[in-house]
Amino acid sequence: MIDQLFVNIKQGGLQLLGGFLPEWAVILVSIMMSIGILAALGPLIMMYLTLMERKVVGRMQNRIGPNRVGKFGLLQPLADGIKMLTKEDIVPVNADKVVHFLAPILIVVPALLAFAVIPFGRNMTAVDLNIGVLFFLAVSSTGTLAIFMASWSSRNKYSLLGGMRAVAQMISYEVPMVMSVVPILVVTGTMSTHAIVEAQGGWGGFRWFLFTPWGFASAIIFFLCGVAETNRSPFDLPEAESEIIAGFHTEYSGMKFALFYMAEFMNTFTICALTATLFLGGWQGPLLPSWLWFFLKTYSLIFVMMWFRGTLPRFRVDQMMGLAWKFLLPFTFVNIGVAGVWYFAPRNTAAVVCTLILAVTFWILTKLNRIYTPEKRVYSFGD
Amino acid sequence: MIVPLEHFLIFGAIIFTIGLYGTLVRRNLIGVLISIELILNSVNVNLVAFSKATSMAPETGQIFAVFVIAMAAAAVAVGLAIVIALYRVQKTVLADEVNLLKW
Amino acid sequence: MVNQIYFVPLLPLAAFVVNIFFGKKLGEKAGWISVITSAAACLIALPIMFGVARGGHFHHEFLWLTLSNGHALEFGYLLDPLSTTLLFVVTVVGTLIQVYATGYMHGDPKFSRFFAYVSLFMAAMLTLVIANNFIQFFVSWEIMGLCSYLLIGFWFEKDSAANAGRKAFLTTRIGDVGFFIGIMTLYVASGSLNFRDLHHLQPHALLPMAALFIFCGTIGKSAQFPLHVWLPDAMEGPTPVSALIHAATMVAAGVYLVARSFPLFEAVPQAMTVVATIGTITAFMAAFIALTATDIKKVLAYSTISQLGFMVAALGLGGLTPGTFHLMTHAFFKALLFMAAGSVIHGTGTQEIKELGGLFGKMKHTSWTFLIGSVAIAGVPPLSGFWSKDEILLTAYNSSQRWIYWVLLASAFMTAFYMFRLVFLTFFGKARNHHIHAHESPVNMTLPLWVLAAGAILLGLPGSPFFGNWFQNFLGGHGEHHAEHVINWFVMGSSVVAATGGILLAAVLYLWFPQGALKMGEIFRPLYLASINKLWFDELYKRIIVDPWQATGRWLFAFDKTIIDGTVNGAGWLTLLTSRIHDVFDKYIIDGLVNLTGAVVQIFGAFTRRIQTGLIQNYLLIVFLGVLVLVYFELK
Amino acid sequence: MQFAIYALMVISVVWAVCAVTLRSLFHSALCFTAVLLGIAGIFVVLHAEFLAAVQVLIYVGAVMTLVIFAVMLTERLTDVSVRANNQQIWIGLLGGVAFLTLLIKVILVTPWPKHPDAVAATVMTSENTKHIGIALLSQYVFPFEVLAVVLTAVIIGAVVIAKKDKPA
Repeated sequence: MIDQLFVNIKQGGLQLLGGFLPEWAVILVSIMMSIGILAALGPLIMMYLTLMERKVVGRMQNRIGPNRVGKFGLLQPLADGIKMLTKEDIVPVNADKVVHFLAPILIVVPALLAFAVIPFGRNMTAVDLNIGVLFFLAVSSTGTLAIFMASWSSRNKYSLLGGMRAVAQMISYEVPMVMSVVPILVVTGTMSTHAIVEAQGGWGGFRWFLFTPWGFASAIIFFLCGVAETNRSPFDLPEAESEIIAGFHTEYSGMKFALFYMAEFMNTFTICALTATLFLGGWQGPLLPSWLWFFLKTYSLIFVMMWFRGTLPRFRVDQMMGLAWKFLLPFTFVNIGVAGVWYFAPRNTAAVVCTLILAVTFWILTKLNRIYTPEKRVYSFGD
Repeated sequence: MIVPLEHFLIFGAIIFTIGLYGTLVRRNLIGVLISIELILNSVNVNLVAFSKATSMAPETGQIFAVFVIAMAAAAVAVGLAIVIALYRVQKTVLADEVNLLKW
Repeated sequence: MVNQIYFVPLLPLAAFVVNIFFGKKLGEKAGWISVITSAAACLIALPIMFGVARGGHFHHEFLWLTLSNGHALEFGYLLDPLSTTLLFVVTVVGTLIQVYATGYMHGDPKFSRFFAYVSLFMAAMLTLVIANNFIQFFVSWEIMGLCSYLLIGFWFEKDSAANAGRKAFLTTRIGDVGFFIGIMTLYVASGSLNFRDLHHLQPHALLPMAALFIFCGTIGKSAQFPLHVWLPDAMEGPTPVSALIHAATMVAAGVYLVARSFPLFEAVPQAMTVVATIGTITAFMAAFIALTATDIKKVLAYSTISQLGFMVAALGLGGLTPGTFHLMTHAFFKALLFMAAGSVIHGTGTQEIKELGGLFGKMKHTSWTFLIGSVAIAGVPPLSGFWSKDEILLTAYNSSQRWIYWVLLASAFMTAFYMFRLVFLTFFGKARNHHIHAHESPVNMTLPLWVLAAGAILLGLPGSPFFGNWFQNFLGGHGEHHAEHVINWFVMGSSVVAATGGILLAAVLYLWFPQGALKMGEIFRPLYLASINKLWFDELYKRIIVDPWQATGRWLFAFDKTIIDGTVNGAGWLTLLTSRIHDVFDKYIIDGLVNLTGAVVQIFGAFTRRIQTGLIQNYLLIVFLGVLVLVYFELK
Repeated sequence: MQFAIYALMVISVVWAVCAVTLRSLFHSALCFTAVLLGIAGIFVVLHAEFLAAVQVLIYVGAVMTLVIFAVMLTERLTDVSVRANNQQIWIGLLGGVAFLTLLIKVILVTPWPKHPDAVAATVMTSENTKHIGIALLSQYVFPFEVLAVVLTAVIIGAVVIAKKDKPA
């Protein structure tokens, strides 16, 4: 009952309308409902993620975090929103006006679109595309363009550098990301997120792909690439305050800046949600209603991301690139092969063999990727 | 289908011609590349439209389209590499400033 | 789950890949990778072997590719008693030999590459063993040939090694071509290449041809009579290779081929006769040559050839079981002998019998194991060699061609003789060369020796009457022999006599009266010469194959030099003469014309070259307009 | 439905025109991206979701990013002085129009095979992607492999061409 709460509400509403509306209108309304819900969900999630992040990081840095506005600072996001809205919107003089204006809008769109294929709970996928995962990847890959527009249009060296970095990084990490999803497609034989979640049901959560050798590997790789895709630390080179002021959104202020921020947080959410969907069995889980399970898993993953931010220092560019191309990519390739083995060989054999192959690959790759250490720097006045 | 095949073909033809025009006229080599991509896309539209409209296996045309897309990506990769090399050597990316091969 | 048999060849393959790519990084660890993989293969194979031993009979095919004529080529495996026996031999012996090799090759600069090759070989051999059709068989057969070539020529810095490798490769190639023709013929004749379809063959005119050509493969691979010359030279390779490839497994593959396609041979009696004859000749001839060889490994090589001859002869006489049985036992004791010999070479640094002697005190393990191996091969009961050889002799005795029995008996006698000649000269007496300070080999070399020695002692028993001829019944689903289940005391006695006689003679000549050997050499001088010169086979081949080519070459050279060159020079002289005349003509008339043309061309070119703008889009535009015009006129 | 298709077509054409006419390369690249998205939409309408996704993923995600990268690398930021088109513009335009008319004429006169697309509509369902996959690995496996080889060659070639040759 609780489980299907929202679904039933929607259905009920539609039946109610069905009484006195023509059929196409009902369909229209249902579509509108889904879209509206998602569109409302995005900003909401974003607002409270900001709060969560500030709290969590605060705790990690032995602070308390916002606690003035409202109880536990629950109204803090609202205050921030109002502040953002009321701020002056500055556009550089010789910026490319149109593009400069379009960029923040275009960066939110893919982030919102990605919500469409996420199964929030049993029967709670907005659109159950039969190419859901591919759709997600495709949409999230378009985000780079918006960043490009932003960095290029605001004629500013730092923005341009940030944009370059961002795009290089996103392109590089997209490849292993896509490749790390392939094993699941190989094993489940479908790309619809809904079906993938269904495939992980039962056995009190032990059918999660996280608990298979290949699944474990891809889960980690996928999550890492996700962190990189969303430009969060330790992969936040594109917006490294200390190196290039704030990267591609240096020249933005007020609501436009807020939009970038929003996009970033929504991406964070979607990435974690998809990780939960693909590897942690999505909304599968005992006792609690499905959507609750889903949000539990997602938010714990988000917490991990924030944990990263609180813990890890930033990568150097060459390290970042090296990780993507020299380690993750070959590993994912091997992983796909392993998934093939898993699919064909009998379980007990496969488990052993897969683990073996992956371990060996890991070992070899770690041996091959020697850490590059720059020669000792000489400071003209330093010594 | 709802829209007759011809309209898709005409659409493809228009895109094709625009691409052709760009290929002939743009000075900037990257612009030329973009135009070529346009041409390839028009081809894709035709392929998919045919595969939908004719009675053969529907995925055939789409597979061709996939191949076309892959080859397009390859073409762009090499083309851009050439453009950048050119830029490094001759400090220009304008097609009509690169005429070392004339008499 | 029997399908995991596929991992058996795949694991060594993985080892090969790892070693070939990361060998340099791994260094001496590479050896253990190979060892572990083949050991794992052995473990995976074991339950399946038990399954087969309990009477199971597994096979599985998957489509490899579909031929244009609709026929399908399948890959897969066929696990019946025969292939299982081979599987057992190859995995066990292979693993042991690799363990041994980690000691033997220690410190070799190309260590990892060696093990890469060995692993590749193991993979190929195992694929061949479980193969269920001729194509798969042939493919892995060729890969084995390649590995053999690479490993014989492993120390290719030595010319002799390189040449030996080339010789082996080319010689076996002759046989392989025959084999392939045979496969084709068989395909034409029976329309299927699957082994299981051989059991219900329709008679066909081409079958004899197919059988004979397929037998060519055996002749080449397991060094039968006309093509046996490569095996002795193959001893240039490292000793583990000689033990693994050129004694235990690869050369046995030829025998396995005949056994595998046995129904085919049964279908054509004349082919059987050929097989039997060739085998017998080989057995006798090789044994005869081995009598006087003075290089440990050469002796062992010739004895290998002779034993293979035994097996082939047995198969030729319709004795599938004896052949296979002898194959198994031989694999064990011959590998043992080779490895012991290798250990001797390792410990003393030489392989010339003349320089060795009196090693018994210095190398305990090696000497004992070598002795055990020799007793086994000589055929002294109750060691393994006795039972299998006795089976073969029995088949020969019961067969229609009784003479084969006597020839084989003689070769058995010679076998015993030369083996013990080797033993006495190497291990007994006193050291002949005092610069050699022999020392025992490390444990990872001696341990496999003892394991194999145990095998050489015990493996005969399952085939012995004590165990009710368990092995024969295990293999004998083919029903072509029932006679030998009753013990034939005459044959058994004769073989024992031959063995002991040989040993005694050797003892007399080389242990008690060391001068006796020389005297024998004096008395039977022609025979001695014949044997010491390997029956002049190499010379013969040189005479009938190599020399004619060279002669032709020389003749052609002479022809070239005198006639062709003469013509050329004459032509040249004429040309000079004519050119004098031409010169004048040229200068004034031709050049004038040419220059005129050039001038004209220049004038026109000055205009036309304007077309060549060098602007790519220009060209494109022109092409496009051309197309446009063409299309237009096409449609109009 | 119908309306959507025509709208997509018109928009795509408009953007395409922009893509080849705009002066600033960056803008034309963006316009071309818009065209790509429009065509992806048309694919969706034609029940080729997989193709649409691939189009977006590869073209918009990778190819266009590369192009824009190249634009940034090669174009000086303030770039209004240089002419965008070469001298052939008029003849090119005329030729193009002529060619277009020719094509359209051909398309209209050709009798295309008509058939009840109920078949197509039924087959073109969620199984579509699976069909593509199967066909790709069974019927078209050879072109597929060749493509793989070609792509590898292209990667290597691109790297070799574009990398700075070391000062020997």
